[in-house]
Amino acid sequence: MSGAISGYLVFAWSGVLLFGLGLFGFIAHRHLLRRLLAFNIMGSGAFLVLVGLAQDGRGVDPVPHAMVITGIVVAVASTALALVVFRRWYRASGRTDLPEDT
Amino acid sequence: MILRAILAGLLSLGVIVALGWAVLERPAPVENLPERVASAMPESGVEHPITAVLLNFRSYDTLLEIAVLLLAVVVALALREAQPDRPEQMGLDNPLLRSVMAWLLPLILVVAGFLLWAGSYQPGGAFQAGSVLAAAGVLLRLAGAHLGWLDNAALLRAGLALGLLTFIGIGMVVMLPGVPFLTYPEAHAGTLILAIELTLTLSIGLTLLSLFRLNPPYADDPDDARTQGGPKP
Amino acid sequence: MPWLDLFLGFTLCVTAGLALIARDMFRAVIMFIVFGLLMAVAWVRLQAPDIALAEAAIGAGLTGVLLLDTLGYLRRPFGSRVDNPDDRS
Amino acid sequence: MIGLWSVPLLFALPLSLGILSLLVVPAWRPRLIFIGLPLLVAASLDVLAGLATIGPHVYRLGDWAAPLGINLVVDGLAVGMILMTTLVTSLCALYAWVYLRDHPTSTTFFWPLLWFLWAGMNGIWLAEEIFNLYVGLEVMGLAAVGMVALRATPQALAAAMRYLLAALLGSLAYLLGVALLYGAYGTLSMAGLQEVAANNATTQVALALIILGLLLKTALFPLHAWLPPAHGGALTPVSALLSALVIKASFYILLRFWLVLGPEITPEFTAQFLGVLGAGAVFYGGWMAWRQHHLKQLVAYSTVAQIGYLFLFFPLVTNTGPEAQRLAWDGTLMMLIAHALAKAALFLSAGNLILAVGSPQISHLVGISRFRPMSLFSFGLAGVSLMGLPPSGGFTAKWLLLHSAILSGQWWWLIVLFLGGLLSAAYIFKVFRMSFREGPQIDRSVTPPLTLDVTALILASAAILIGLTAHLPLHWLRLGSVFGVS
Amino acid sequence: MDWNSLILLGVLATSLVASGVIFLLAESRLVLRTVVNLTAAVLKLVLVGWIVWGVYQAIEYEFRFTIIEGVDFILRADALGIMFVGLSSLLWLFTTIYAIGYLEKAPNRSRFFGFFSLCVASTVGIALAGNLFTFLLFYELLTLSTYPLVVHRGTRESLRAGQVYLYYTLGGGALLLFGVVALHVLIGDTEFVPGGSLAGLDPSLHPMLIIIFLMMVIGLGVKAALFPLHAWLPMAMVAPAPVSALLHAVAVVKAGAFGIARVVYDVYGIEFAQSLGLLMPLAVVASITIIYGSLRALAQTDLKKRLAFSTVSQVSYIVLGISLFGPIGAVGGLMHLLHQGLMKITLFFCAGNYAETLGVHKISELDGAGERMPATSVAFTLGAFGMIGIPPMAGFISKWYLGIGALEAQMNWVLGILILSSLLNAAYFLPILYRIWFRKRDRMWCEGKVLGRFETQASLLFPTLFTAAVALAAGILAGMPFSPLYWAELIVGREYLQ
Amino acid sequence: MNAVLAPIALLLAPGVPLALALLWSFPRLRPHIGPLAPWAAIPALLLALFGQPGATVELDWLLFGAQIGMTGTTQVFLFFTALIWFAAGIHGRGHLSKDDHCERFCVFWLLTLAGNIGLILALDVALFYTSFALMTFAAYGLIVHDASRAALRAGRVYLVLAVLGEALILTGLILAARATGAPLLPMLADLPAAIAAAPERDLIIASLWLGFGVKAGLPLLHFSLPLAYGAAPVPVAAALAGAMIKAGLLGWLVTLPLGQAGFEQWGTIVIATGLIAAFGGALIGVNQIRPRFVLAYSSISQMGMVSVAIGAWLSAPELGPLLAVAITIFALHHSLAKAALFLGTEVVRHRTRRPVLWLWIGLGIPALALAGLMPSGLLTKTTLKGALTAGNAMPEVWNNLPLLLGLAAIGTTALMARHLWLLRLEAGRDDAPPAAWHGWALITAATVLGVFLLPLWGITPDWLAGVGGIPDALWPVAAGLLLAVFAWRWLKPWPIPPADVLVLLTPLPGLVMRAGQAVGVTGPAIQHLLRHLQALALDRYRRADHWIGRASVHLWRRDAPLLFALILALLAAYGLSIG
Repeated sequence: MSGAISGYLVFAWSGVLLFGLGLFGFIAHRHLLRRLLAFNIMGSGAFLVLVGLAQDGRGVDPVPHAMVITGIVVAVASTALALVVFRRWYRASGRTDLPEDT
Repeated sequence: MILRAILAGLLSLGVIVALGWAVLERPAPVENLPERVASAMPESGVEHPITAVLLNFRSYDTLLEIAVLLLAVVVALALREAQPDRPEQMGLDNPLLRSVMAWLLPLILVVAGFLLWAGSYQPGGAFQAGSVLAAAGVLLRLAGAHLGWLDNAALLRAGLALGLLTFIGIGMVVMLPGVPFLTYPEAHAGTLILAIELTLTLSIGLTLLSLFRLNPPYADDPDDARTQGGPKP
Repeated sequence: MPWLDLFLGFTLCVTAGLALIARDMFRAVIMFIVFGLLMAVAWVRLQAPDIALAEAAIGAGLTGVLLLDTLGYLRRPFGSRVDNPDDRS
Repeated sequence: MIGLWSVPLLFALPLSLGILSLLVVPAWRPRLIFIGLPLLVAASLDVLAGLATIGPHVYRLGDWAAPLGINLVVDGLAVGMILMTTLVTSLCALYAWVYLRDHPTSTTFFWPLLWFLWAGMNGIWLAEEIFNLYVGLEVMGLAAVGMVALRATPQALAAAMRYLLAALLGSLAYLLGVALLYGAYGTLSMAGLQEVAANNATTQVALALIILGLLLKTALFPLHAWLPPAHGGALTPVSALLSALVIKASFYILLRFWLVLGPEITPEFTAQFLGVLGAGAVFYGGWMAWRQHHLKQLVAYSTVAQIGYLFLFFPLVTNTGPEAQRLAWDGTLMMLIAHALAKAALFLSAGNLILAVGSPQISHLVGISRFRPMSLFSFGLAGVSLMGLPPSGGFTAKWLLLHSAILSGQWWWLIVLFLGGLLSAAYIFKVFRMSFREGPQIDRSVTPPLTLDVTALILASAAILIGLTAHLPLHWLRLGSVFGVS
Repeated sequence: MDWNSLILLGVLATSLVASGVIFLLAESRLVLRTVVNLTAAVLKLVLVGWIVWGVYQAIEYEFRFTIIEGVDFILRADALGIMFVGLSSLLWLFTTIYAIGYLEKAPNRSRFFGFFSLCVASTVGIALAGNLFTFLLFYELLTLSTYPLVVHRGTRESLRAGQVYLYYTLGGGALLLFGVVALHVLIGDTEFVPGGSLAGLDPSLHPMLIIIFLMMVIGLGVKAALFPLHAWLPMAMVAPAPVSALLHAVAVVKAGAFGIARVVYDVYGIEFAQSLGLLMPLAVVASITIIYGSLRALAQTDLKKRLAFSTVSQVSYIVLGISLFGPIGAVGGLMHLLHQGLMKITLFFCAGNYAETLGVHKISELDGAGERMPATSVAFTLGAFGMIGIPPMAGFISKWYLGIGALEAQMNWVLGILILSSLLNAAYFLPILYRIWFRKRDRMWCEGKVLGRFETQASLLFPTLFTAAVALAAGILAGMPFSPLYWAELIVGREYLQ
Repeated sequence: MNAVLAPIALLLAPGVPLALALLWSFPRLRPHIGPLAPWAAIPALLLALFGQPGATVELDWLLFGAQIGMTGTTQVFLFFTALIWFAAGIHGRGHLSKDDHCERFCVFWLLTLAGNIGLILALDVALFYTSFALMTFAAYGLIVHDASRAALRAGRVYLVLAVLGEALILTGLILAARATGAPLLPMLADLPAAIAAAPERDLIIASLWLGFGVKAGLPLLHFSLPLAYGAAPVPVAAALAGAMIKAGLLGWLVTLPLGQAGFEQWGTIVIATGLIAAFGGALIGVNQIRPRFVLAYSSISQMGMVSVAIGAWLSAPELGPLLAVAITIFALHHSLAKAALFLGTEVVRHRTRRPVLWLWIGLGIPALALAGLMPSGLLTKTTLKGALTAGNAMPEVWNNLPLLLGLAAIGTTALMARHLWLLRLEAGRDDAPPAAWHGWALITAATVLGVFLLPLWGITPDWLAGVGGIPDALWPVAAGLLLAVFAWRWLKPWPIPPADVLVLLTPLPGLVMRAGQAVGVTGPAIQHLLRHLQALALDRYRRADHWIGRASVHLWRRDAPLLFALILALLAAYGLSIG
């Protein structure tokens, strides 16, 4: 196996770990901003897995690249949306977490 | 809380293990999509494969993706109207930043244009350019610059809508000869894609900027909120 | 150069972890921006410069700015709350 | 070529209208439905005509073949869902047109969100591609979140936030599953996957992730916590849309996955496990619904319960005979459609009742039957379908599921269906009981506009009628699926 | 689709359409509502009369369409079904008239009459159902349409009764559903065929068939108020009198009994059911119910409650007749379907008249009612005699056939049950009659309403008298063509000759 | 009477009273029906006098298809029944027109009459039973007519027994009908043969014997009679004692397997009970203190004698023809005489200026007739005796039957003497309707002359034997009179209440009653105690019912879904395990 190829796989593995870390954060935290951070980290993990796995053994693949770009845009849109809702929520209730979570 | 953390830890550990297992056991793929992309590249109208995938082969995904972005803005608009803020008062109003901005802004615009233009044959494209544009907007805002035309709701919304409308419109117009949606004729594919990218860049930039701008400002006082609140029925 | 990749992957994980466990929200967001930049590097390593650009501009940049802005919002002196204030955060 | 225009119109038109409604002044936003609805109805019918004339087919967007480009699948299932969506959404839109008049202008943002939601749903129904499904899910999900947040009350915002988090987590899990599948098989097309997918660890894990993600989005017990506040707290037409259609989308994707990968790959254990979760949903949701004091919360928990029925599909089609499988398929789809119609009707009529008494409390409905018989009648008709009593779509569905359960020898699902029906009866009749009660008379009850009642009634009647004429829709729905030949 | 199938739909539609129209009418449209009600009822009666004549001449009436593959919606008029239709449409007319008078100033009449018509529509549907599926459809519809009637008064008590009613009927309905589905799994669409369609099945399936039979009979037994499943019926007494009349005489309990008849005769076939050993237990349950109901009735002090337990007892005569293996018992059971309906509706009308005119609900308050309301009391007397089985009332005819049928079926003990039941019936009815006729009035009656020239409102009195007269005539003129006896014999002739 | 008239007459006989009763439903006609009521029996009377036996009318539409007609025997029954009703009606015109409840009385009268005539004319089981029931239940209305406490009690006892009797009869008839060839359209004529062949024949006979025995005053079932006769208005009592009691007899005659071999045991039982009734009735009767009770026990006693004849018929089928004649004559004789006696009890109370002697002669005639000294009595006794001794057909044990009957006749004489004595005490007490004596006179005349009409119905008794029987008839009368004359001074009546057995049947109240009487507590206190006990029992029953109701509702209300689910699970699991 050439270094580049295993490099792809390394990133896939990192993606797996990132996803796991993000998941942990997503569940363990109650602060909504942290959860959003965690969500973004999870997303990054998923993108890494997508590209890393796809390219491992096959070389550069533009399709997952396009998918990841789409994914990033979707993620930022979601994050932005979440922040909008969050800020409105915070303004309304003064809380940074969700009421049922305590 | 502890319990929750333990649970979360166990769960993520499980997911990691499962994923690791899946990665290890993964079979060798049968389908070779890059090859298909490569062979279809000549018909795509662009030279950069990623742009081809994004705006030709899988342009439908991109179309929906723009919709997602737009959606976020719609929600932000809706919420702002539902919980009216006073006009923004934001900005550090820092003279240094302003003067830096005066330098930086043309540069950013140039970069954005380059990214857009470059997108057809090398890395870059509408998203990158759009986000650079948005970054400029954000900086301006942080600098306390008042972008008057952004307060013109109709104009702003037109700008927001432009990209997606153009996208759909072109997708529809090309159907006239009796081909499916989004089938660009080979001869004009490049031009059409560029047109789409151009409008998309603008829209994406505006969208991202709007997302930033539509958040509640740092400070507002109740009086203002009452008197200057959005159009209540 | 798998070692570089490995290191990069490791750093990614560490920054992500720091972003997640940082006690201070501000630090967490900063770590996240750093994470985003590292991700951009990783994308370059994955021969995906387009994504790298997008990640840097959107993932790290815009998201980071949005988060920071929100963070500032959380720290502002409150003018008013729509509902009764609840001091827990 | 039939459907050449109508298929893309199904998502392009709502998208365009969504944008247009952003551009026009708030007062004009609702009026776009009078352009949109006829066109979309026409497009849906044209798609149906296409299905009828040329059978199940594939629409190649951009004229690119499957693994490279994105294809849309026009088979019985998709067309069925499209028609259901068109019907329900049209009526909800009409309802909202009247309902939102008395609401603040901010709620006119309902309209762009509605169009985006519609586009997202139609996109999902037509999608043949697993990544495309992801994007579709996001469009639909974010639009739905926006709709929930529309009220901008703290409760609504919290519900929206919770919903958003669940939706995002679900999407990510799904996306990761997609990533694994693409990594393993190099294709995103379902048809392609069907050819190459094999039973191995990667597929299993990917499927597990996808299923988990979709379960979260479908709000299957015990992942349902986000649903009741979101569906119960939203504006009435929003609740109707969300409960009737939106959660169906993720189930639909599961169904599609099962069609592609399921029969060979889904292990018996998973199938039974999903069934057990479904049973749990039926019991827990029913029980919780019965305990609610708010009318719309009750209806929302009813959704939690009814979702459970859909998941009986999996145990009933796994390792059972072809006849049992066909019946399970028919029953599940019937349940899906009947629930969509009935639940929309239920939410709309609940909204009418709330409007009439001016309070969401069930206990304030005392004696309302005297004043709002029609709202109550729609509520009752829809309730009939939910309870699975004849003659209604719910009944036909239950009949088919029972048939399948007996044929496959899994008698324990009978108990689920049995108690589920009784629990539904318990909570539906809880409302009725109150409305029949002759207490201290309410001296005034607001009379909602007729349109509100009529739309609810049409939906409720549709839920009943679909049961009586079930063989037609079921026949169409089988087209293009593995059961199409029977 | 020819006229013969359309007329079936017409019979169903008359009350369905009436129901829809009435729902839409405003509460204040009294005249229009009455006109719609009566027109529909009369129209239905005419159509039913037409069909009766046709069925008599062995014309086939059938309407069907497919619901789901392998499951059809079938309406068919056969002798058994049309008998039930005839009963319900006739009594519907009278109950409607009665109810119009009874609820003259009550609230929620639109709702009431709407569900009332719906209830009749479902009864007619049950009667005309050509297969188990269609039967089930209307059977459940009946549950739904009667619930609002039961809770009509909206008091705590009636709501509670409604709840119990629902628990029972929905539970039973679900069991029935399972039975029907299981049967479907075995043999597909189960059309009602004289002589049944299961006899040819493989013997290894017989235990399964027994279980299915149990499920269906438990399901149907809830409505038919068979012994352990009867408790809802007396509770449902809180409903207004016309509703009780309808529940007890026409709709609910009859639907159950009729369903059992269908299952035994047209699904299993009497001979096959006998060979499976199903009839004997059914007869035992019916007998227990007969005695139990009577014993409970004896203890009731409330007039309507006593009548309710009497229904528990009397409806089981029908089931008993069905479970007697032999044509004569069958005739007796089927005939009692009509007889009990006529007699019991008379009794409930009378109870309603007493309650409405004199404000009397307790038996102990009836002293001297005969002098104040002679016509009502005569009707009550006729009904009560019929229940006891004193000739020449209709009840005697049933009892005679049941007795002979029991002997023919070698079940002599049934005769003992019949006699014992008669005695118990006498024990709880005769004291009432005694009070009505021979005791002096010892209290002031709260005379609630302004009355016309009769002892009570004409719309309350005449239906009562008419049903009483019909119940009497059904006994005296049993030998006439188109009498219940005649029709029951026609049915049995057609069922047994298969 | 020709073929056209006969069916019409047959229909009119029960039809006229029934039609009048129906017309009563029209309030406007009611005042006119009362006066007509006594005459409602006339068609039947005319039919009995001029009709020919054998004519039948089929009424397909009625019940399962009824048939009415006359036989020789039933014609005699019809005659005296109609006559008694007619006479009683005339006697009771006051009740029928002036009473408080005269309208009610009128309709019950007509219905009872219709039932009585109907059951005589019925040829098929259903109509017979229907008419019987009609008569039975309508008569209740007559008995409790004056709504006094005694009348109500009598009515209650009567009703309970009547219901039991009806139930027994129904049992017997259904069982018997099933044994005939046409169980759904059984004819009375087919019953005896069918019963003889039926497997449950003993059950059938027992049911029918006891069932009709309620009417016919069978020992231990008789106690409603004295109460009813005592409490009912006099014309009603006359009809009850004269006509309706014979309905029970007719029931025996038409349903029991008379003339079929193989019923010796039954014969023995019937004879034995008959004798018990004959003697017991006399013994209890002479202790009564009211004339009507005396007459009632006399009826029981007399019916006992008829029972002996029936029993003999069962024991010795070959005596059938002779016994049939004897029983018919007996029935005719006894009913007319008894009716006359009952009507007399009221006539005698009249404060009247008529010659007392004539009145007492008139009162004595039926008494003498019963004692056996008038033509009818003589004929009855001799015919019966002749029949019983004919050809030594009777079993050995019963050789002394004539003697026993003679001894019973002593009792009859004593009863009559007691009756007249008691009557004397009541004479001229109060007012009565002026026309009442017409009916009495008519029936008294019929008592004397009725027997001579027998040839009209084809019964030609042995008149000479009757004359020859005078010596035989004399000694019991003489003995009875002697007994009466000597005994009445020192014989202090035992306090046997009229409803003797009823008191014994319910031991606890009976004991309480006795105890009460012993310590001097009577009447209201005991009544109160009894009420209390009854209320207590009822309360217990109701409470038990309440708990059962609650338990069942509770069980099913709370857990109905689970229970149903359990049933379902069990059935489904079992079903799938085997299938």
